[in-house]
Amino acid sequence: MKFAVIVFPGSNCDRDMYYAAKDALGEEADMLWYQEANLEGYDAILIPGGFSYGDYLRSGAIASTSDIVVQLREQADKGVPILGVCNGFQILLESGLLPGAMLRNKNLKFMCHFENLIVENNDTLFTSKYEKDEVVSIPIAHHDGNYYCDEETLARLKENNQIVFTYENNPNGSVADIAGIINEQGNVLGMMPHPERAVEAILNSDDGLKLFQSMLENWRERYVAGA
Amino acid sequence: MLQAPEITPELVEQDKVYQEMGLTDKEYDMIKDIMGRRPNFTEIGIFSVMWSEHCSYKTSKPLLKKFPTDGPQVVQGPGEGAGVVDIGDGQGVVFKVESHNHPSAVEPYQGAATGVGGIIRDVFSMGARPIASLNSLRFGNLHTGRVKYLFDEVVHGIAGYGNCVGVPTVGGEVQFDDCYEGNPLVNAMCVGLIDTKDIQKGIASGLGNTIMYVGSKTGRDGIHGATFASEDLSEDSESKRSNVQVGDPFMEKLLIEACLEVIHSDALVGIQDMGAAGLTSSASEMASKAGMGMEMNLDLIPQREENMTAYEMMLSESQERMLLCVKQGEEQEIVDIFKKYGLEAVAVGQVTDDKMFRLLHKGEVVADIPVDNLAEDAPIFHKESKVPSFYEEYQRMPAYTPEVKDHAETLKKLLQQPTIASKEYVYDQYDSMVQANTVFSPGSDAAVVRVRGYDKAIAMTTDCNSRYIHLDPEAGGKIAVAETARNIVASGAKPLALTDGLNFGNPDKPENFWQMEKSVEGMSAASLKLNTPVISGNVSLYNESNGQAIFPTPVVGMVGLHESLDHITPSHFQQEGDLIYVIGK
Amino acid sequence: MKLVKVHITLKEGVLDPQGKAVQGSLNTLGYDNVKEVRVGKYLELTVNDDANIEAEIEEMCNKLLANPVIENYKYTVEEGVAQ
Amino acid sequence: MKLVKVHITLKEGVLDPQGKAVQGSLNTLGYDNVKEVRVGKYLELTVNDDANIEAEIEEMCNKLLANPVIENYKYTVEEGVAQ
Ligand SMILES: Nc1ncnc2c1ncn2[C@@H]1O[C@H](COP(=O)(O)OP(=O)(O)O)[C@@H](O)[C@H]1O
Repeated sequence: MKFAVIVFPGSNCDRDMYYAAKDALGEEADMLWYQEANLEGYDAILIPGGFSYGDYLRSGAIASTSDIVVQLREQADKGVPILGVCNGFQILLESGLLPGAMLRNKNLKFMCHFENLIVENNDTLFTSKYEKDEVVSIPIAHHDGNYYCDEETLARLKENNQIVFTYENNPNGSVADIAGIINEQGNVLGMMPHPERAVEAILNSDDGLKLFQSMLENWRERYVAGA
Repeated sequence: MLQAPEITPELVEQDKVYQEMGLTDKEYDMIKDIMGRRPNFTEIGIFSVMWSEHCSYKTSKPLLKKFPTDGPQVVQGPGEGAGVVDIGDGQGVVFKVESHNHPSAVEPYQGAATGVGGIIRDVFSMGARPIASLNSLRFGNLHTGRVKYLFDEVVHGIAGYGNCVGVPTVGGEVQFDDCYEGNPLVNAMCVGLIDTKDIQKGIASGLGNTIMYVGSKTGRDGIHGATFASEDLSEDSESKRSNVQVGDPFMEKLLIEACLEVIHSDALVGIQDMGAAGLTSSASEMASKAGMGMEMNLDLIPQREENMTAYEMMLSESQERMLLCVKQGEEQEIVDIFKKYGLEAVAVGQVTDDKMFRLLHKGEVVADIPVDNLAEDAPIFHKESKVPSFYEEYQRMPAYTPEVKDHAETLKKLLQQPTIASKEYVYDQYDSMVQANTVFSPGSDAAVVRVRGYDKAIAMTTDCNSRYIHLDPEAGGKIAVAETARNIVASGAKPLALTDGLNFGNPDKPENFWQMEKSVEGMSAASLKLNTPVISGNVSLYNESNGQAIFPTPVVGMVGLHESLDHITPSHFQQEGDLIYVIGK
Repeated sequence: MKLVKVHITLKEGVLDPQGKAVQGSLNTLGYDNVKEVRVGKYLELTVNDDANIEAEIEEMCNKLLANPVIENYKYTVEEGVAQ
Repeated sequence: MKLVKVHITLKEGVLDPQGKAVQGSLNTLGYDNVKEVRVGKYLELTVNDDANIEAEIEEMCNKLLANPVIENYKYTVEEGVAQ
């Protein structure tokens, strides 16, 4: 399986994401500079965390106006799995690939620590190796992780089972304790916590590894087994 | 703002303009001798920053000579942007501590943020990837709104900058004491990882080679920051508003990636960041170190504001700027690398062989100074030292053992002391895990960061109990070094070397100088014994407010090596029933 | 040269954690009469004269400056100082 | 009830990394006529009527709302909607 990691100016979890795919999962991965990237031919696209464009104006806003997002939309429409973590999630929100927006954490501070997440939906390309309602320990590291959407959108998210992860103890004020959501088609996942930082026991948790393994398994089922 | 052309060399002398810049009459006469004429306004400005304590270590150099700096593990001792120790496999760790006390007292967010930015630049300008940051903070007691504000904003600033550049902040310390009320301390340490074959130097060698400028444009920020850092804080510093520099961590992140790419280019000869005294110090030091001279055309300097004078450009402390020496004719290769990151590398001068530091502006020579006198041969002063009477008094006091009636109650009280209490409030705001190598985040004795791809890890910590040093600087200095070493060992690592941040009061007061002397002696003795040489450091003097000096605070930052990941040892109790041993007396 | 002043505010109904915190601090400082605070952004753009300026600003706001999910914007175009 | 509108802007000469990034992005999007962008804050305070309101706002700005070391502020007091 071949992963693309998109690198924006100011991305800083790009290498973490790359190593998660390449070393922890053991698959192929390329880091692609946003201006030169051609997303054609990749089996999955990872949008890493960090501070694209310094998080100036709004987190993810400036990155979401770059040309690569046009390609990203094409791939999303084609059903290619896309995972946006932290700033990657913010970029997906700002570009409209996922609904809602991020506000400042309710305590107005950056926070970085492990949180318990509940797997609300394990019937996705990204979570099939988790149990439903499984509690996993994954670190968060963000300033603007207070997920907001209007009631209508929230109702839709619930109805379509688009809420994939919630916080056991909501740290940031997110609506409905939301930590991660998926699009209606089920191939674009955005989440604030960092699974790529929890892929080896030495990093104090490997609960995030199953997310990447789910992606791999689903890809194999679809393309390798079927072929 | 002072305008260079209006103040003639005669006026500089007559009105003793140099005094406002922090130079003494004696120093002015020395400068006049060196120049063989009266220096003009720009020149005297350049001398004033280069001869400030911050750049020249003019009073501390004799003391720093006492530190042991050698050892088989030392690849690069003091003298470059940061020191380097060997960790096997052709790799080294690069580290240094830097103070940003005065800027943080005036504008705590930006002061702390730019402090972090500065030390990170020191590390990546060596060619190393920054892999961890630590910080050592001192504030007054949390009774006043001002202290709370300083504390909150300093932490915010460190977080705001460090999190954005993507270097995990993995440890540090915070102490609260009345002596820091008007003069908080903000020391930042950065640790980098390098393939030792890639080590870069801040030199401008090779006649005719090109000097290139990269990074943020030059504005009027921080003008005279370096000399300002070498003066007592007085009531009116808050109105010296032009001193405030604003950091741009996004720009720094781009610089890190671009510079770490540029070091692999054969076109690069030398690279240095523009720290305190910006363009002046980086340029003159690069030339002096190489035994060469340099000529720069200031018209070519990228400028953020209009009508900047030569004086302003040379003294500006705008952040996120780097100076490169590049082989003549190969400039385009460098330009192209930076371009990818949206950065402009601009040729601004060349290396000469006359050992002069020559600046042109609008077709005129605005400065022409023997470069060694600015850098390698800046003057050194031997200060008077005197045992303070309070020290003798302390020594005469009988030993005192507090009586504890209720141990549980006393323990609770101790734990409520802000200095002892959990610092989670602080470190939760730092991204301690980015780069996905952090094994022990803040909350342990020493932070541990593994080296990806190898069976080894790096341990690091900062410590200094300034009360001990106040009571007995020599013993306190030893204790500070020993504490860091204990923290490293407790994590399962072998101590390798240390960096120090010497924060003291005004060295012109013999009692203060004595404290410096004795602490350094104590630290040296301990480093020698523990085989942890001093490979880098920083000096911050004049930490006083309203005439009252802080406790002497020589912060020690130490780095150690876990020769195997199996050696990594956590500091908390693991399992019920495990035995507890006490080691030592 | 024109000076464009853009005000970006959170939509009504969107929680404003920053505003809340500022209000809390002001109340703590003794300003009990402050009943609500909303924090927004204020941008000043220096823009070359252009026939379409209003339409362009409108576009910039929609594409980048404001996030329509949570924010409203307003702007004015004034005669700027020639540079 | 009064509506106080506070504008907080960076002092002249102070680097505005945010403004620079926004300008860069607008230029990349094709709005080449945008020559400079400065980003500031805009606050709306709903305040109970009070004789001293101007003096109080002045104080709040100095103490909390603006950072006088690097920022300037301006405000207007308007008749607010009774709540
Ligand atoms: N300013 C800070 N930044 C990051 N971590 C900090 C800071 N202050 C304290 N810590 C962390 O909190 C823990 C406790 O610190 P400290 O009280 O100094 O411990 P000790 O006395 O054991 O050295 C350590 O892991 C330390 O790294």
